[in-house]
Amino acid sequence: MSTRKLPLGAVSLVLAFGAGAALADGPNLGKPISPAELAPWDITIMPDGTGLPAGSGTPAQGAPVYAQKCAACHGENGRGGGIAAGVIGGPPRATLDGGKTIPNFWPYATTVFDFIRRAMPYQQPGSLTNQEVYALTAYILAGNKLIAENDVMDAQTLPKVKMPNRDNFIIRFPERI
Amino acid sequence: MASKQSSRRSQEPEVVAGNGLPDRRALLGRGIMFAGTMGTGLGGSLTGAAAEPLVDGPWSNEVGAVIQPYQTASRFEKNVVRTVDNPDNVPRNSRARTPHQLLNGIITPNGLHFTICHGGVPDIDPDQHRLVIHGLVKRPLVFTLDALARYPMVSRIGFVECGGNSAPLFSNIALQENVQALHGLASCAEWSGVLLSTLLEEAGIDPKAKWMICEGADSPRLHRSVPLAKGLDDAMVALYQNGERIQPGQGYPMRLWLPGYEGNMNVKYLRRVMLTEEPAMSVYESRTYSQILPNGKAYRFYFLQEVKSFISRPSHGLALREPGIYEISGVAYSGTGRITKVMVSADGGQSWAQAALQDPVLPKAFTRFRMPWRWDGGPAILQSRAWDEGGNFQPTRADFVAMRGQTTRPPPVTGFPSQHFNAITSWAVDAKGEVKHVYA
Amino acid sequence: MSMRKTLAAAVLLVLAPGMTFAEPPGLGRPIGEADVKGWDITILPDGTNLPPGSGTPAQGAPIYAQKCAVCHGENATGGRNAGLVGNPPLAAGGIEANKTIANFWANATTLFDFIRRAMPWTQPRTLTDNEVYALTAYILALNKLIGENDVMDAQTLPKVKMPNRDNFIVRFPDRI
Amino acid sequence: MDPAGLKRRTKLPQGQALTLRPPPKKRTFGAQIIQTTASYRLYFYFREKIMSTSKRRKGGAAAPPFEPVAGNGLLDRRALLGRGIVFAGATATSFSSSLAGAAAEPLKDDPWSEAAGTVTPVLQTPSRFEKHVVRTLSNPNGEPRTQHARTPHHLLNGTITPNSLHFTINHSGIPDIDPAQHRLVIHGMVRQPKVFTLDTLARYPMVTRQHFVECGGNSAPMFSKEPIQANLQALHGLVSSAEWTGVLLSTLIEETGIDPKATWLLAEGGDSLALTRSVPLKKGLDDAMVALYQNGERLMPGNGYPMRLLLPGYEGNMNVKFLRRIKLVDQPAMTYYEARNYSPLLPGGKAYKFYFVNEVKSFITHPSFGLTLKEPGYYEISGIAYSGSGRIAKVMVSADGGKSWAQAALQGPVHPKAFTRFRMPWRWDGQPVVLQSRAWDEAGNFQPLRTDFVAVRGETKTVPNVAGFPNQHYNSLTSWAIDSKGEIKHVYA
Repeated sequence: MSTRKLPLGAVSLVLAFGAGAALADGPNLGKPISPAELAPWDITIMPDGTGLPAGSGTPAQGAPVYAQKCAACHGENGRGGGIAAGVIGGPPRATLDGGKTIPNFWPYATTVFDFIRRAMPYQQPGSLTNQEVYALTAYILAGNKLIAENDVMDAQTLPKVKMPNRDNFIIRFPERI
Repeated sequence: MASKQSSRRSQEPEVVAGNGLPDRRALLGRGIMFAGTMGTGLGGSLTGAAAEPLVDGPWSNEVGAVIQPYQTASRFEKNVVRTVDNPDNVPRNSRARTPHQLLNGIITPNGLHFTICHGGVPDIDPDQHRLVIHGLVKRPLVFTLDALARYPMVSRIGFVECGGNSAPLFSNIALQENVQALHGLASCAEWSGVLLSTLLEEAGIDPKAKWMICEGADSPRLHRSVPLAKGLDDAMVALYQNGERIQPGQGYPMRLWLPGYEGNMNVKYLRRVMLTEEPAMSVYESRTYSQILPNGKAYRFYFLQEVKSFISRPSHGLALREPGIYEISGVAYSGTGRITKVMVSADGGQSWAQAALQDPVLPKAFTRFRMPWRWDGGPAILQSRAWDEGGNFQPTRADFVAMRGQTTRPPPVTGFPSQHFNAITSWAVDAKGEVKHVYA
Repeated sequence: MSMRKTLAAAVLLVLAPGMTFAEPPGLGRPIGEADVKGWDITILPDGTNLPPGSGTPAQGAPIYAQKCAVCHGENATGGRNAGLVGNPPLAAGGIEANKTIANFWANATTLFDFIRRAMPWTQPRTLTDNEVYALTAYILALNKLIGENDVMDAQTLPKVKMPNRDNFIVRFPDRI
Repeated sequence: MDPAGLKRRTKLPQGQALTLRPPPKKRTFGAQIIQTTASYRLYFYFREKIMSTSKRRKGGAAAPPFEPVAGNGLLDRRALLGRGIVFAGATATSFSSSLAGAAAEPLKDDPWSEAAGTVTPVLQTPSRFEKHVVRTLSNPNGEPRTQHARTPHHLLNGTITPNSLHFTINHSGIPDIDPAQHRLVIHGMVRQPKVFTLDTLARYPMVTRQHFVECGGNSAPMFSKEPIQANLQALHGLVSSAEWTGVLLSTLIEETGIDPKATWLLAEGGDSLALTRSVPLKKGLDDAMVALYQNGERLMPGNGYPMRLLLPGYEGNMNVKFLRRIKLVDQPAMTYYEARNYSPLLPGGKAYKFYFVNEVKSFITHPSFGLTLKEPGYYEISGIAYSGSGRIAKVMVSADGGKSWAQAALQGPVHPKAFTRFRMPWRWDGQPVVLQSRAWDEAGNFQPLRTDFVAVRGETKTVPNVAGFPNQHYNSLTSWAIDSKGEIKHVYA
């Protein structure tokens, strides 16, 4: 039962989406946290090397770590053939038929470190020490002839590695950056 | 990829459509109350035989089953499922595709929403989960789910589409696959949650900040760099999907939702947003979601899912049993905003008719288009082409391939030669009513 | 890749509710009314569609005992399921008064229709039309709405005057 | 007065809050009140898009003058208007942390971040942590009587009810219908009776609409003379909202031809009770639909698979499930359901018949009974409003049992005869309050206060069983009383 009466000149306030909304006088239920407490989650490595931890590694140190923890999926000597793609070698140019590799496509070497540390090995991500990640990074970069066999990868040297395909990108929608 | 076109005349397709598509004015009026016109023209099926006498089905003569707390589809619909490409959870990505050919309307039911996981589906305890906002902010903050539940929320219907959806159409030869295999990595739901800007502004944004590094709590800790501008626009920390809490495959207990942006950026299991001046160039934005061009260069930061449409019925795998009236139906959507027009052709693009759009037409959401079609039994090629309110429109496949390239040999249908394919899809109907996937 | 061009104001052709297509598919298969009989079991208040046959309260009693008492109780006074007799005054009961056949139902034909269509609950549509007439007569008689030896058939059933027939208000006349 | 000009002292709370997922066991939430000295400017960032129908109908009437800030902490609805300033430079001190001041504990990787997850299934189901989000059943063992499953509105958000949680009422269980054998026959006062199969209907032009379906008896526990202490699911669970897709009934009836003498249509289901309702032909030719899809997938068995009648805005029982037959007639059949059950009694002994319309109604989904508030501070009052007569025009919310009201924000787009989500920012100061919502629809109808409703429709003499149906078509207000410990009771106010 609802009584009918003069239709109200009510303006209903319609909540549109697509609008940023913050309530200065809002819930403010976010709890402050210090950088120190954040550290375990703050694992992003920036292209300029920001975030790279202490430690270092050489290709030679990386080889045994690779054999023990990576070869099962990525194949002997990083050549693939397992259930995952290879990490060393591959076609000279990346094409639509496949073959985006670290040497022929990845623009930054720091991404190799970041991804290995955060996501590898697949079943126990985050289980590698920083030393092991530097060593594996060095091993892969050397395997792809991007650094010399006895170069040492650390927080200073890794960002300086010049990846061949770095300047080969176009921003699709500049106005959206 | 939207190419600029100056002259309009050359592009506007011929409106009166051939091959059984009625003049669009036929769509406008309400059917005439033809109490009197039972002409043979509207004869029943070819056989014309009267229906046999009606008899009670067995289900009408017995008490039915008991209602369950969480109801599921009829056993006669058990084929309406997602196709999964990693059923044994082998250590690699796993994807589940939405069966568009079996669905209707614009809402994808939660059980059938597409899923891509890069480290399996995590089993996250919502009471332990935390969302941290830090970096170039005045005060780094941590939010619990209980806290977010008290914030002002918004609800919005919108699609999520993988940047690599429709990738099989980069194949140089049309793969004989159905619409689920070709376009199954896109779905549409009503998302409810807290606008990200609400939380960013509570943390206090440092004017130097230009990017947000958004990271998930899944095993690969998937992270993507998102322009801060998008964060302050319509980005949402989504908590509900079609009314209930988000499904595990869509990011339970919370995900980032960037209406109109490629799926991978809509980080699932969101646990961290770090404001920075520069993008992190994660493996996903520097390698995976960076599309190679024929000239050897590659796109970066594509972000936007551009205007796209495909016919879901009739389509490959749904044979037409007899000539007569059919409804051509499909979905159109654009990351730029609302769909303004969808044209349908039954003769491979020689002539077009404007389809009806089901209202309400919402921005950055699926829009259902419908076109009645009288199939005369002869061969036909069905195509749909969409325009959005930004003036963008779907390119023909030829124009698209000229700009973006294609493979030199047919890839596996579950492969991703490249991403951001939004050209026209064509279905060829033969005289027996079988539907093939073709390039036309 | 999407082409961007200046569009004349695109006519947004929107499927408004109620809009259908001028040329309907015409895919319904014709069927004779006779062939629908198997399903056409609805009895209208004026008796339309009442089948041939008849029944008396006396004929109904044994059928009730055998097929109905298990749920509705001895002599229809109620058991696991509701009773079918009783005539408490509605006004006294307020809004949750017990609506019985005698004090509430407007049409006796509804009783025949529901028994034939839905009873017994576990094997609907297993009673013969004569059995349904007999049960209808039995229940009407128990409620003193017809005489003990009245015969219920297609002619007499619609004429049964239910006490509460004129006690209803149409809530939204404009929607009828 | 624009919000920016509003200067007032507000308390800024900190700490845990109303939980999103109240598992069955009661969970209470601690509270600290932080007194802050700084005054605040109220600025909110929802960009308002005034697209309400009332404005369109009124030819662009100016927004009414600023609503008074309602009592008990309802924040000024204009707080939801306009986009405030990005306060990049806002003073940090004003955001003091919780009393304890303790920062969040140090973060560590959780177990799910350190191991690969589980397999992706072909058909997704919710997380195991959400297994309590289910429908409550009135007859779980399938005894020979009606079964009801009620929607858990207090655990949901937005306007769409997921298919698995859509309410269901089945009078003789759920029939297991083979779609290949199911038939829809349209006959009676037609030119040519016709039979349709699912394959043929799939080729008809279809429409898609978002509509609620509500049992005529939903909210029946509110007829009790004393407020029953039960949650929203128990009180208002027999209503849900979905996106329905199907063929307009008018398309099919026009194909069979309509005898001008026909004024009603009988709709009958394929269930064992062959449930039948009489429907005015005018509704059949308006927006009635033979629905085939529910939120994109085929109908759930409990909601009528393989096809059902959908009469937007009309009581659920008339939306005949498992639809197998439409007969055009010149009089209503007065079937058992319309003659007895869905014919609500009035106090004087008379009864309504042909009630049909589910009238304008709203209820607050959270905070609500069973969802305890852990501490004072900011909360969003949120709920659902809907009307069988069209779009919701306005929803008012009160936090002091109706003494003062403020207008809530409606989540756009607002559809006719469909759920509309309303939201109201609220600051609870920890004192006892009574929350209420009241809705208006575009036709000018509005929810009556309970006293007015009971005066016309009556109430029970004794407190009935919460699962019972003392009467139908209750659409008055629902009130939640929150005590100083944050416990929420159902009250009449």
